[in-house]
Amino acid sequence: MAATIGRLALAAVALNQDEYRGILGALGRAPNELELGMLGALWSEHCSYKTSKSLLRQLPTEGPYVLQGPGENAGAVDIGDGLAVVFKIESHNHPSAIEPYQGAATGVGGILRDVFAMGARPIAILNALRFGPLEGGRNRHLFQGVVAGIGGYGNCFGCPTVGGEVYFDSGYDDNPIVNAMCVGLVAHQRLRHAKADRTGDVVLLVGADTGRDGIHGATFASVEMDERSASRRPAVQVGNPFLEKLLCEACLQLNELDGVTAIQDLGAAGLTSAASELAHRGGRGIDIDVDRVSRRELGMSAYEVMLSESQERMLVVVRPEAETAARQIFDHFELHADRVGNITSTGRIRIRDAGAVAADLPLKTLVDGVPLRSPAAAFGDKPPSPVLPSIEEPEAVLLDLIARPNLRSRRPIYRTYDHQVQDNTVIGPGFDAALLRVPGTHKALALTTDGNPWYVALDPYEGTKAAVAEAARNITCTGARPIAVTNCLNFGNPERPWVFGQLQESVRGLADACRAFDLPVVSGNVSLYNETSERNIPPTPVIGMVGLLDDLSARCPAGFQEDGDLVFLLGETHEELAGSEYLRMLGARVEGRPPMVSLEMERRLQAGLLDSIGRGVLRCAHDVAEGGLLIALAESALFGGRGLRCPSIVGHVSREAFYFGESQGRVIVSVAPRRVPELQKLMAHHHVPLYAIGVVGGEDFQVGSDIRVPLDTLRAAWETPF
Amino acid sequence: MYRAEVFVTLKAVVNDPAGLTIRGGLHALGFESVKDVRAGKYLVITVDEPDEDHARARVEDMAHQLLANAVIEDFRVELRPEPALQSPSPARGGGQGGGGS
Amino acid sequence: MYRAEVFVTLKAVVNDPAGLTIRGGLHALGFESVKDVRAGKYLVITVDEPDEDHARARVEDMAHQLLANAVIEDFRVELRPEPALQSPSPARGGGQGGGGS
Amino acid sequence: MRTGIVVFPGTWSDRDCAHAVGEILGEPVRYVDHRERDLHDLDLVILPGGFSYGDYLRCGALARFTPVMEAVSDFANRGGLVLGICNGFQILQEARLLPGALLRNSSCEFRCEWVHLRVEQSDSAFTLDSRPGQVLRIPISHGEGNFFADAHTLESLERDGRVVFRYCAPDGRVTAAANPNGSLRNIAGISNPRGNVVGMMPHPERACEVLLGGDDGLAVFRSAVHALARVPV
Ligand SMILES: Nc1ncnc2c1ncn2[C@@H]1O[C@H](COP(=O)(O)OP(=O)(O)O)[C@@H](O)[C@H]1O
Ligand SMILES: [Mg+2]
Repeated sequence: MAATIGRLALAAVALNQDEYRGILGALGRAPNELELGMLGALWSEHCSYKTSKSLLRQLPTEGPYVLQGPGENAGAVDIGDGLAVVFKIESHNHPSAIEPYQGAATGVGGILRDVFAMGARPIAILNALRFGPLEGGRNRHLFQGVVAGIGGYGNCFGCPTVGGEVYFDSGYDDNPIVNAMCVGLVAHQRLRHAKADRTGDVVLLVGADTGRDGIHGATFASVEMDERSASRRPAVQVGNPFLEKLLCEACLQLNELDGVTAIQDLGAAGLTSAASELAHRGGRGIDIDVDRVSRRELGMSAYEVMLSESQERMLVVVRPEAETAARQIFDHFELHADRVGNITSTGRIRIRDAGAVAADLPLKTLVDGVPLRSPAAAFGDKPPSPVLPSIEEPEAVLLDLIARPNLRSRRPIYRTYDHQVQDNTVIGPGFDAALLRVPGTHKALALTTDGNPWYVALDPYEGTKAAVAEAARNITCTGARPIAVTNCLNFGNPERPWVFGQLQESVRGLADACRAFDLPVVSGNVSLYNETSERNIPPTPVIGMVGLLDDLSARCPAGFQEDGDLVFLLGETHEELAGSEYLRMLGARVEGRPPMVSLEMERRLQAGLLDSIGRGVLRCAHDVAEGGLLIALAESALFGGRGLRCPSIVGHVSREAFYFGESQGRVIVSVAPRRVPELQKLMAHHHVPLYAIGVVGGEDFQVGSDIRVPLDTLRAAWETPF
Repeated sequence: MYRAEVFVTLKAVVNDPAGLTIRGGLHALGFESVKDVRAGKYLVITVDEPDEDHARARVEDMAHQLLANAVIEDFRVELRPEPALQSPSPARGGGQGGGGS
Repeated sequence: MYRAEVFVTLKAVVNDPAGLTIRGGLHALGFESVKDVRAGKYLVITVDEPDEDHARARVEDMAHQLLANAVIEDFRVELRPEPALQSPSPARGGGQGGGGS
Repeated sequence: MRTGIVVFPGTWSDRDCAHAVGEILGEPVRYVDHRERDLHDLDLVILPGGFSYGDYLRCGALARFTPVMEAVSDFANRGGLVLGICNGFQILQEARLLPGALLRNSSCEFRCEWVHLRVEQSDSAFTLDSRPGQVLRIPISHGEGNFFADAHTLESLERDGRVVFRYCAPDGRVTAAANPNGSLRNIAGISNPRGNVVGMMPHPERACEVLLGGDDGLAVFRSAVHALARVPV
């Protein structure tokens, strides 16, 4: 038995000597080339979560309504009426850095498959994007390509893209973040699990032919990008949303069929990962005959077939007697299906090639055997807050601020996404959270993604808490109650202690916040090694959240609705400017203590908000986020097409912090004058501070003697194109 | 086996938004000598036909019926005797995800 | 004035959903001798350059920078001295019939 | 009104159309597979939006050769009502049931947004319920909706009153700014000479409920009901 192996051979599959020794121990022999390739792929960070797994154990994943927590293709939560909402978020950062259009498109394709593999019909797509400033390097090219790719895939597939977020910061120069979230609906009894638990079942590979796409993409996403990656670079995958649409419809029909045991998408590490996870989850084994796999190219080796990441493929496991019925469905959709193997009772994956056994591995080793890593962690100390310049001309500041790429209207982006198809979009993109009707009920789902990167950069624990709080607040502003969380943890190279420290703190913040709000984390994804030539991205956790509104007619818009309505600020403003867009605009370094979230205050605020929306007291509610109070007020004015008159407003903080600080736990609301006493009573009851801000109406946006701009001027600044 | 190249172009009277956008992009990149850009399609079709005449006739038929839309497009067909190596025919004949059956 | 033709094709190893779907469509229409279809772009670029060498160099530059995506595509440039008659550059920048009334 | 909604591979507005006609208008609806050849049980055939065959090659080019399109053409010639929405409009043009073609949007971008349409004539089966000059608010969602026809065709469309909808400002003025895609003369929808076949780029099925932003699209489907009541097919 070979005790050592060339460093190059190991580097090619991104394993280290310790891991290799583990393999030798488990197998009692040296793996052959194919086996080593399969192990390398499944033991990659991307597939095995070897660095993050022990941290993720802190997350609350259970709750009375959770039907499926992490561990499956997507999480599922009961929403009543016999229905479940199924959702997950996933990153496609590395592929998008290389080829933005196809990278983003196939990211959307991958997350759609995760959802319909669960038996759910995809009803919405969201995305969280981060780029370097548009003026620099390839950033504009990446931005345009990614946005076009997201639209290109979702529009053709026919799933509305209803929300997301885009931020720009030089920390993402040439290293964009592209996270896609998909939400689906399914009847409880139709919820699928990708678990092949019946020996003798037939394994069908359906959809696209297998080509030499992205071989070792999983490994590739698990090491930093450097000059070497040019040679390691996987052929970029070109997505086929049309084929995916047919696959989806076929899988949904298949889901109604008796005798279908499991459906599993092929994603990272292709057939190797899909086949072994399916069988391992079901406590079985699996035999695969690579000769039976239809190929796009001639001369592909077993290695290439097993590790190809060709898109738009699914594995379907059926009882032998159901194969004919399954094939009828595939034929109807003109889909090609190969019978590539069957489920065994061996607990092993066996690959046959030209009649001979080409690989034979215990699934326990392959799927679960990787030694977990716990790298050293270091924690940055928190520098003091920066010295604040004072504002000379608030009006000019407001107009400049609202035109900033991080704050201006996202309409030029989302109008290229079909956000209406399927006829459920009640509140589309552009507001706090999207609201989708649940067909056949009076209910609606509120959907959002959030993650302010600057707060996390300043303090990963507080920043991640803030991201959860903000997501929940966005959902609550529509009147819906947050019910569950998915998350994507985008970080740099965890082998650098400060990066691992960021990850550790961030997960702790995520866990604490989710516990405080009683929100189970039902799915997620971790993307590490977002590092280019020693430059690591800012730590970027992205929170995807789903809320439930029981009665659609009780929803609350974000824009001012009626002239004469009174506007209030709910929540507490502190002297907090660090991490704000205002300071970045002034060219200040991002330093200091980010806005702090009091989870207790935040809970009270959201309870009070839900209570008052539920009683029909509010005419509008809008979360105060990046840019601060004046930006939130300006947005509600622009959303509603109505002006605002505020007498001079001051808090007990500096004018800068009051106007442009980003203290958390704040929402602006508008109320009809006669309902003000009710609002006051409710807020007193929930112990939420309430400040009178002004009156809706007129053609201007007016704040004391500081600001008086016509709404049209404000709109022109806000609608600055990208 | 023949390799046919089909060039499909928009008729001159038809506005070409893609061409205009590309021209704009080239100007923005500093390629100021670009006067005009027309965007079309380039299809490389490998056909198994006995001789050049048959191959050409078949491909022209395809272009008339499907590949070009006479309302807005013109086309041109060029033939080469052998299939280029970079375009191996796939293992099986069936199209992916169907075709207009 | 030169007229450059740029042919942009997907690399042979890259999946070509359009080509596969068109092949399916041709088969359905009865063109069974079609073995393979690859779909690419065909760009006709009129450049005002002093000589052929300059013209070619400029257009290859454009292809590298904008017209082709080196990660998934290959390209080829061919030059003709005068703009061909079948593709005259439009009389005005915006092309005909643009913009709506 | 017995309505058939054709489903091509890649179609996605089929379910939205079924919702609008079946659930909101309460008319009987069935899906028609692209391989079907018999439409005699139907009064109205809708070719819905989507990306049939991925819109590869050209939008609608491959769908046009499916068996159902022969049946649609016979059905139209017999006077049956046919409505092509978005991709369905593109298919009707490829099938030469309607003239012209739809090019890439002049912005070269996909556009999903609410637009205003001026009803140009109330003779078509799908505008009977509207008055000429009336403004409807209906969303578009397409990357290739830039209407083109040669000068001669355009003149005859205008002369024969076959321009059904034009993109306009909220007050009904037909302006360049109101044109979302570069369509010639702001044309958003046209009909055949008989008025029983209409193609339009906007999606009326998305504008049938106030909850979803507006219900002006109902006029399009209601007109069909009334057209059928008026002229027995
Ligand atoms: N940050 C996280 N929080 C919660 N669950 C996670 C997280 N990251 C990954 N998971 C879960 O781990 C499992 C494996 O994830 P992944 O490899 O991305 O799944 P897939 O192969 O279906 O794309 C999934 O069930 C996913 O939901
Ligand atoms: Mg999966």
